[in-house]
Amino acid sequence: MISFHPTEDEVSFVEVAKGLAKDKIRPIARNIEQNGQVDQTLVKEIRELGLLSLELTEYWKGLELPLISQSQIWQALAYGDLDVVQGLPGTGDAASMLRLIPDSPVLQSYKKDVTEGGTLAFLDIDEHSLTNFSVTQKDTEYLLSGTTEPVRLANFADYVLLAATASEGEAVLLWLDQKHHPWEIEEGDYRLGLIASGLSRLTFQDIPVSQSQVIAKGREASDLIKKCRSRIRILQAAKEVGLMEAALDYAIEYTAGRKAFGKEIAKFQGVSFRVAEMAMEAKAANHLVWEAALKVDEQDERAEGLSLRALYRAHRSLRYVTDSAVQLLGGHGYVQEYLVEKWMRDAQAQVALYGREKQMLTKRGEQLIKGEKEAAMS
Amino acid sequence: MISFHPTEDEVSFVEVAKGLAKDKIRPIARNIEQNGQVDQTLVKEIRELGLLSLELTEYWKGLELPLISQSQIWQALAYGDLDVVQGLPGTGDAASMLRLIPDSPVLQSYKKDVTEGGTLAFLDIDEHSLTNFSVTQKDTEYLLSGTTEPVRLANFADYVLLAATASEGEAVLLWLDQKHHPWEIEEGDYRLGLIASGLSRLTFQDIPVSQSQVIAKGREASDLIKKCRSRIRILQAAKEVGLMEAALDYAIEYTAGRKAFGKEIAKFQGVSFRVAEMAMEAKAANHLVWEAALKVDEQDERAEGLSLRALYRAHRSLRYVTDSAVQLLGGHGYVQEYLVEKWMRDAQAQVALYGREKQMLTKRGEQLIKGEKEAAMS
Amino acid sequence: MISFELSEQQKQIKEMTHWFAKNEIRPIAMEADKLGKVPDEWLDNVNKMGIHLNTSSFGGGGKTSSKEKKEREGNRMGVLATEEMAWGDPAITLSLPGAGLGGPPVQSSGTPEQQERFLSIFTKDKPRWGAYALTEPEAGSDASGIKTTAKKVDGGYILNGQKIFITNGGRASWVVVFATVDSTLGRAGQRAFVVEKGTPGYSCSKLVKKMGLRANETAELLFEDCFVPDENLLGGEKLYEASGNKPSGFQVAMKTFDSTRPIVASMAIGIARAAYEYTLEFVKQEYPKSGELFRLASETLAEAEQDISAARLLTWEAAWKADQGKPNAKEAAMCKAYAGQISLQVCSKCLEILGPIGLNNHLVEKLYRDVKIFDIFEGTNEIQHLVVARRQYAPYEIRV
Amino acid sequence: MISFELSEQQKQIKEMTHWFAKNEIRPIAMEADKLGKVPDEWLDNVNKMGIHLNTSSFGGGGKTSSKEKKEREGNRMGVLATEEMAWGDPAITLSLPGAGLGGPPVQSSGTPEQQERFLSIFTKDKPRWGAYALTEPEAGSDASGIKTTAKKVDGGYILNGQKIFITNGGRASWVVVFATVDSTLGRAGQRAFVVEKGTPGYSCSKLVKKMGLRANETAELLFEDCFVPDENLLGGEKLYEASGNKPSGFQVAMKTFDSTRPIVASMAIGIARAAYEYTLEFVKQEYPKSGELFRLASETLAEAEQDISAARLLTWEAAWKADQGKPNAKEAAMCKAYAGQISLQVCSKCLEILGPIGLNNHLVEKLYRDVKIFDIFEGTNEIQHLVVARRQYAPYEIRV
Repeated sequence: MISFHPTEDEVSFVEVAKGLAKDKIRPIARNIEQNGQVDQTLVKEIRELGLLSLELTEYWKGLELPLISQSQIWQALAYGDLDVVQGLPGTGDAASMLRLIPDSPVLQSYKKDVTEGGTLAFLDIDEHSLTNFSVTQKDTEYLLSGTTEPVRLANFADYVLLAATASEGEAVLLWLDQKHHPWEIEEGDYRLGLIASGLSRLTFQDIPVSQSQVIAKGREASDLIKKCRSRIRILQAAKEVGLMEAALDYAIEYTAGRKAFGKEIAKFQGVSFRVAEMAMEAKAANHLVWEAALKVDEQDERAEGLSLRALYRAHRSLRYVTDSAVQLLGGHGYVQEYLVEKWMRDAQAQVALYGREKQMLTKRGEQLIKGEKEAAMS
Repeated sequence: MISFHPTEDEVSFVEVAKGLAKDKIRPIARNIEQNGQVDQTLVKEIRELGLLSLELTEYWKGLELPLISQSQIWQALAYGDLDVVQGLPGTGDAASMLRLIPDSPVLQSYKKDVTEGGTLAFLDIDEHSLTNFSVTQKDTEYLLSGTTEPVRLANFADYVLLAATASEGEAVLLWLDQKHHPWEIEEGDYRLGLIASGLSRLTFQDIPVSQSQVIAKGREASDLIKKCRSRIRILQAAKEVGLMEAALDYAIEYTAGRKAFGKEIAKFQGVSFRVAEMAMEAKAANHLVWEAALKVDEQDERAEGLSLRALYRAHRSLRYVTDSAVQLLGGHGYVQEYLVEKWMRDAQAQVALYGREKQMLTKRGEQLIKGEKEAAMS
Repeated sequence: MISFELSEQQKQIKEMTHWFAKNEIRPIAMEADKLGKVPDEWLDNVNKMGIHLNTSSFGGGGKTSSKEKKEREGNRMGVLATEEMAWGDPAITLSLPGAGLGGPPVQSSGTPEQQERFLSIFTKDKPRWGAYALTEPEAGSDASGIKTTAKKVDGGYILNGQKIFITNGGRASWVVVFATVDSTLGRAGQRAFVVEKGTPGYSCSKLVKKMGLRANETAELLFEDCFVPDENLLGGEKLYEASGNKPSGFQVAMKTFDSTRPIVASMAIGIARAAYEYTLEFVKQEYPKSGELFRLASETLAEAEQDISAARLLTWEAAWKADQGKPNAKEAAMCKAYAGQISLQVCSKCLEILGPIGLNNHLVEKLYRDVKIFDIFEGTNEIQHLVVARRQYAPYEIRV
Repeated sequence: MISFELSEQQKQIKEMTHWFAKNEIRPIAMEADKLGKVPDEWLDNVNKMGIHLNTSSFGGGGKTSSKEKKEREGNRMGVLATEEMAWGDPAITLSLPGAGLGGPPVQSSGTPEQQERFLSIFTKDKPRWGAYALTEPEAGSDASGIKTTAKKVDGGYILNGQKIFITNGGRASWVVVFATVDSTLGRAGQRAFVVEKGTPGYSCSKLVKKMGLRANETAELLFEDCFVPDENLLGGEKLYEASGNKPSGFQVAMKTFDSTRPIVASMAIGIARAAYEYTLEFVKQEYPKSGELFRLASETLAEAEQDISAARLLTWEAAWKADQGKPNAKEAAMCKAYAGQISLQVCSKCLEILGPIGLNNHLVEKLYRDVKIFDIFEGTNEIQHLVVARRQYAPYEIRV
């Protein structure tokens, strides 16, 4: 039955998350950006509430929530501030892979460390990466060399989960441990946004990785990577919706409360029209994200396609809504006394990190024309 | 010196054309659409003013005006009604080819007929045509078979100028005469727009064309076709700008003169904003068209690229402006008592006929990345 | 639980209406557009089958008897069914016999006697229509600026005024007409009447030609000293006296919008989907399988598909809220604005994909002509934006 | 004759400014953004070279002496030069010594004595700035709603009020301040004053941190019982008495907009072009030469290129009109609105092409942060639309 009613559990979770967002996250978001890192008290509180292990299975001491629930919770958290949410340590995007491979023998020895607060970066070297990073198969080992694109949490990571195509064209999924597979963190210069999210490029100088670190390869690996990407797309898109809602409400409150030319800004030509447009964009993105989440939860074969279109739309709407919020605040939107300028920067950094809009759209279109399966093969 | 001053000649021409547009064309545009053909009195008047031979050389008894002048004149004429302008008989799009090959021996025997009012259709079978039309080389002849896409003036044509790639991959430019190369006019069902422009698909059933009808082939033909396309793009884009200006003025007059909710429609949220946007779109398209026209006139090597972007932009702006005009008239915009519904239909038919927006854009982009020459080769 | 799966009943109505749209409506779509009308024989047959344009009739016949037990889902059924029907053809859908847009006001505000009198006429013996007359030449769809007057006289009212853009207005057996008893009272002075065909002073002055929806009748109605008896005042005198003039004719009109806008939105969605599916098939058959044209089509179709889905989900939410008995004015305006906007874009982009070939007797060009009105009637796109913005600013007590 | 070719003089100024932008400005762009200021030494050097931000200084030194013979082209020179400079870096360009936005009002409305006094201070001994203070905390860039008061006293005026978002406001030697002598008079009550640094009661209360343009100073100015002598009333009392109060301070501000908006537009264009060119180079070097990514980049770059060209041509038209002495308010608003809008889109789309790599120390992210303000200051995009619409409706005598 078509319904937009969240479950009682979801309502409770969202209430907690939204409370955190408003009372704990947003007030210190500007500070956190300046420090370049989320402060430990906040991390501790969020961790203790279980919000860092929503995606993880019981094996990883997680709550193993369906994506539809997680989407709502991340949305609520990101309502506080996207940068802070993206800067939370822990399993990050790698959580989705851990969920898919809870019992991989490779990971057993890391269980304690990971569940007690180790931070993971997920390096997904897809075919369109514009770097010279390579994974070369050599006898039974893989040799890693080169520099990755900037990745979230890379700055803080103890471990790296690496998804890549190895030299002979086979997909491979590797677990890297900073102690045994030392990487260098490039001293970067990040000014645009998501400043506290640990963005970094990692450099590997001919680092060998033995078979014991191989989680999967070949068809198994590429299937896992594909599934994992769908989950990540949805979780990221949900966070983007949360930021949209924040920016929308912020702009409404501002334009309702201030006057120009003797009347409330809200009443000006173009202002209320734009507010309506922002509200519609946020809603449209929200619903597409929820739909994709439901399809993944149902293991529907269209899940991948729906995750592509959800994130495409979230990106596009996010750029529009955050830009509009700045525009509606006028000159005040551009200065750091208000949060919208930060959100517009965070938004642009977010969409730069998580996939090109046109590429997602074209990929989805290919599925539509050729059929999901045929497109996957091509 | 950067200047937006038309010459005195241009001013005079435009004045005449605009007068025709307002006094002679627009008042009977709806009638002409119903008849499916421009009436002969109007054609005669326009022909006598020399407006049907602006593009032609002296050899063809034309005025051989530069494109920058022609653009302004067509713009002014199309201000009356695009469908009527597109339905004017004569050399049509083929005029641009005639200009490029004034002294082709193939055409000599047709000179009298063409200059005295014969009508030409230009069939440009480009690589992206979605039809089964083919030109097969057989010994010294070419064999035409299949059905073309719908083409303007095809319904009224005495002659066809055919540009195509023959079976062996070589470009060829042929002159066809209805008497010797009989084609069939498909009984079509055109309801969208440009109803009076003689739209038709032509069917050729294994029609042989002898060497004597070959105007050019190979490199020579492909160079001519390329140049001809640039000219046509600009002339068509200029007409589109004319229609935009018509729709803009029409919508302004309407919204200034009518009231709703007790005040002029013009004063409503969104209305004046949209009018401004329409005005900007029309202006932007206008300037890009003029710039492209100037470059062709100067035989600048960037002319082709600029013609692509001018027509791309004209298409996009035309769709926006005509749609907006209907929107601003509200329910009245949708009924045939007003002209805007017709113009929105004509606009959509026009852009469907003259090149896909995304394709033009991609082609232009390829030139930008690879360099104009390299892109032309690829 | 959030779910976008259809219930069994919803699936059924969707399948049934789709079957009908595909096999009965679509085959005559192009022809009806050319004729400028839906063939009478076809209408007669359809009427005999009991197919009506009436949101309640989409319910599948079974009226929910035990309210407590069963969740109300009429609005969701309505939008699901309407999308399918419009997918078949919107002009024919709008021409289906039944109360049409006149149904909701009679149902929501009519007295039991009126409901019986006006809604029971849609029987199988011959096709009949109801209509809804709000718009006037000067006011647009401005419900608050009605100029048609209703002068109280003994036993009834005398109506004078003109109404335009009335769907099925010429053939309607009755029409819900909005008029004002005293224009100085503003909204409080408004009343809704049901005027029956044949009433002296009531006439159809014109049928208008349109860009699209050509098979559907759009009429201008004239009221010249037209006497309407008291019993045709919608809801009776009591409705307007009750609770301090609150449920005036204006309220009736507004309430109607909240339930008709999602229906209008789903028509636009059905049209866009028809254009999209037609074009997808065309691309599968006629386009190369790689290269420039292929990518162009991929990107364009993917954009269309997600826009259609987004519009549909917005519409479902508005319908779901209505079923829940929650206020849905914002959602109704959103889905109408969004669907109206993207459906035109989808049709336009599909025509780009079809290229010149699309001009000649291809369904999509007709859909393009049909769809534009969906961004205008039942409140223009601009009005919908205003409604949304008003709800957004409501917590701050600012009226934009 | 319509022509988009540059004259010899125009070519020269373009080449000269481009050379400067490329070799002097661009190399320090990223560093200055990081520092949050333009290095003093650099400013000193540049000032010694005689490079100022002053539309008239772009004229190349030679004042047009024989008006009849030579077509005025200062405005076209101005926009050409500004595009090049902003291409180098907009924050540094705005920080260049000179009268800045304060120049045009002094030049257009100042008495000869004032012009001499205020414009002659920009000498090579040390860098100096002028500034322009219109915006107030409550009113936005609403020139008609100024709250800063100017009370006439013996020998001058007492100013009280606050101004925000003042470019180079902290370091300026003087600032053109708009204030009202009587707010009940509306626009007719407005006056423009030149307030000099060090005037008692005049202070810079804050330097604000911004999303971008971080190397450029943005100040809040405070006027507390600040006495300004009569001779600093811009244009003198006569200007405001003349022709029935017509050329009030409001007119001064508006006139300024007509010449500064094309300048602001060309800055936005310069920024967009910088992002576009940077990204085009990146694509040439880093992207595959065919396939999906290549087509994505082709389409995006082509879109950017045509938008930039369209914006430039609109700007040229506005400048050309000004040079011709024709009213150009509509064109000035158009180019400002259009350039402000597309330049952000261009930067955003370029970042999409760069992908994650673009986040780390690439010029485009800085340009993206810089460019947003160009759609806001000197009148927001919304205001520009209104100005355009007003001109469109002017023939019908309707004020929207």
